[in-house]
Amino acid sequence: MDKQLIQEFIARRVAKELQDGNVCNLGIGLPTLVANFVPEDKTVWFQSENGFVGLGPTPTEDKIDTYITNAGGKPVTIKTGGIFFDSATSFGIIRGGHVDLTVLGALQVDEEGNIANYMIPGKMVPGMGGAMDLISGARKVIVAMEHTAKGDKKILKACNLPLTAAHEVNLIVTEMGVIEVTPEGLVLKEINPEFTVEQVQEMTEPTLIIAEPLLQM
Amino acid sequence: MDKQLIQEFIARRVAKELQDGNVCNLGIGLPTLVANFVPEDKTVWFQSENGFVGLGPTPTEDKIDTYITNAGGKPVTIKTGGIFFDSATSFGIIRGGHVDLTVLGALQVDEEGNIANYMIPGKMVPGMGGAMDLISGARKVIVAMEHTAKGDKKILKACNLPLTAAHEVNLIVTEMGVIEVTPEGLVLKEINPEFTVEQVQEMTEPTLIIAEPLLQM
Amino acid sequence: MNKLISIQEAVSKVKDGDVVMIGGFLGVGSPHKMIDALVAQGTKNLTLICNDSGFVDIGVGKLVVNKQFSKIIASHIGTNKETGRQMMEGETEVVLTPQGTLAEQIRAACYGLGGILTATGVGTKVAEGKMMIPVNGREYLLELPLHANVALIFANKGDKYGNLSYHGAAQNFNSVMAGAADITICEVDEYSEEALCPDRAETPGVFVNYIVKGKE
Amino acid sequence: MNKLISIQEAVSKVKDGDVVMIGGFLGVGSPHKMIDALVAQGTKNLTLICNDSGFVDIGVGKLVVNKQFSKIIASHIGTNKETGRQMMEGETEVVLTPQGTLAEQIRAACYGLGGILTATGVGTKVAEGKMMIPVNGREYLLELPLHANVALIFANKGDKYGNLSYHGAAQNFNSVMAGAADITICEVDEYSEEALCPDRAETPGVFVNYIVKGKE
Repeated sequence: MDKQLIQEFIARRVAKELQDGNVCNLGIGLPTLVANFVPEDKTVWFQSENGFVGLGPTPTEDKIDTYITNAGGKPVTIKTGGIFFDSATSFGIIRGGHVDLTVLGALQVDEEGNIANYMIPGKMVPGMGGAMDLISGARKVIVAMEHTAKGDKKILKACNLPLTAAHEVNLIVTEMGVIEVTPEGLVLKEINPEFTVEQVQEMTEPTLIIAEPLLQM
Repeated sequence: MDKQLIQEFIARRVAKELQDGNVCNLGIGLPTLVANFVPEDKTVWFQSENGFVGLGPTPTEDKIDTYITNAGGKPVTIKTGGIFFDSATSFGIIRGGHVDLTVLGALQVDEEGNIANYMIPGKMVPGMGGAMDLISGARKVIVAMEHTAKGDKKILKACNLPLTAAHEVNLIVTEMGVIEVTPEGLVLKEINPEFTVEQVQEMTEPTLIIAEPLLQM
Repeated sequence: MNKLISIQEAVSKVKDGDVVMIGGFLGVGSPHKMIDALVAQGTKNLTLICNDSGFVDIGVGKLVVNKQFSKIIASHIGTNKETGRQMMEGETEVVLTPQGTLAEQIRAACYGLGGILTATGVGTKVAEGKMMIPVNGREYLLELPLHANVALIFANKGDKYGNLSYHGAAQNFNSVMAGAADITICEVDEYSEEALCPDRAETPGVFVNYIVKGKE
Repeated sequence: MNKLISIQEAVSKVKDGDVVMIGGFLGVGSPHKMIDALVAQGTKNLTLICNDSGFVDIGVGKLVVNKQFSKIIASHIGTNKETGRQMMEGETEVVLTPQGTLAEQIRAACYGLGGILTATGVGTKVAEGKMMIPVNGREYLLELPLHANVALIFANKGDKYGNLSYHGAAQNFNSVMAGAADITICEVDEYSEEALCPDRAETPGVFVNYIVKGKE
């Protein structure tokens, strides 16, 4: 699979986690693609941390409202039933557990559910934005990422980059499989049939617990 | 003077403390009368802790809106330029120092600026409502009260009733005089010419510092 | 996605022993129809979180008279003699809290804060047993979040998505309580199938689980 | 009582060495005219409190490029390479703060709170040097208020009393910053001599000292 297909494959699988009525916040990059795969029978509300619930698709050129933008500053729309609010309310929603699900990318995740996704020491640090709040506050945290970075493992025994949050990740979805973070360790619950369990394990630092039955992704 | 005249006399003097543009919160009873004596050349905004700035007079029967009420639940009006908000904002305004002036009654005040005005042990305690917030949060706290209660002193060396707030009172206005709370003690700044300094001191427990010049109320 | 339910269904979500937040200020902006239905339902041993305890015949005061609370957390109970009687005779536990602290405690529960530091109550009985934390040379009380099982609130208008808007002083504790409970139910004077204006509605539907019609 | 002043007069209130809060989110809902005037005024050694540092040619980013800040407190600086360069080369101190924490810290200053407890940042670099306070078995960070000398904010509409209302996502940090500084100045797209509707305006004029017209 090429990069785009891999990302769509991951996003499509993440979208299956969405429940009807869920409030969901998607990180930039790959996680944003999840919005394209919401099941038709489900209403999902996307939250935009710059101040609204009901994030809708990009408008056509003639429908652009310069004050209706997403957290990346790009023009978007608001769905019927959505509502705008200030940053304090926006993060009250996030930190108070009113976001059912957040989907984010990561540099590293570990078997304790720790996540590092905002800085590499020595490199320019862009800042955590709303990521720390989202990971600490959302009811369910899903990491959606490619399983490795240029061959380097990203799912580790212990993150060695500065953490964005400790013990908060619930699920990891990659092109190889779906891994749940449990008190016993990482449980491989689903596998992409293009790979073997051994191949997934080889690309994962901690020893995976293999769910029985192990489902196909 | 009968009770009503005494109260109006006190309220009229308190009103002289109002500056143009001030945001002011008046407690129930005597303090409420201050609104009747706002100098005509000054705009003063009265805050109602149940959720608005711009408290206006009682409406005529046909203009009553059951949702526009004061902190006592009675129908009032909102002035042009006023605005409604929730209780958190209302107390943000109070606690954040955005109320320039609060005027309250008291059971006791002392020379340290302590005030007791919400409970008498053994008696039914109605609760502090917003009084503790107002006294702690307002920039200037004025106690407006009759100098004594049935002959008992109310201005004491140290309050013996449970405090509403410690070290917060700035000014005490009674029918006998105007007393400022200073680090050196209570300073009698103005006196009602119907009384002598000796008479005021007799009705006041701590020794008063007499301002020079001592002005007439 | 329609959040509209009946008043009966709404109050049936309140169970014996629950902590219940109820909006309103001396009955103004209270969810009166839900209060009446809760009186009829007779659910007992409730803990009330409310600005005040209303009047004997208005607002939450009716629930006090019906002896449905074992504990009341409020800033003021002076307008309802029955609350005072129950407190003095030890029938009901009453916790008196400064109004602004109460608002922040409720908001903290909704907003996921572990608590807030306030100067209100320092040096008074309110400070007893609470942690004092000095910040920049001033002492503050640590006040903890107040969370409920069910919040019964009121709004003048609400849409089927749960977005709410208010008129006059009806907002008071209602918008603060929305989202501070496991279940938030809002009674509205005016219910709309159409969405409220996203710029002008005050309370996001995210904080509201159910809507009931207060005027039929 | 009219709070309307000129843009020149507005930015003249910002002095060398001041702490300045500026509203907006990646330039959306920023007070652009006041920012341009502050660039022209050239006031230096400012501390910026803002969600982000904008872009090199949009929003507060222009002030960064003009080297007017000695310190920047923001949640994100990744969209402005000049901020990163100044940080890496030690020219400007940058304090990165989680966005929700930043909002609460600013609100705490406006609301007179001594601080707030948050779980955000626990177990990360953000927690370094901060007081940890356990509440009901969970650890929280104590985050302190962020106050400024001047807050420069934006609203879509404002009246002569200083009441403000917003459209779309322009509200962001603007309504949070109103009142969190000694002086709050709001730039509006639409200025009204008539009072905004008291039910529908979002920011009370109490929090706003001055209004400037952003569109002439």
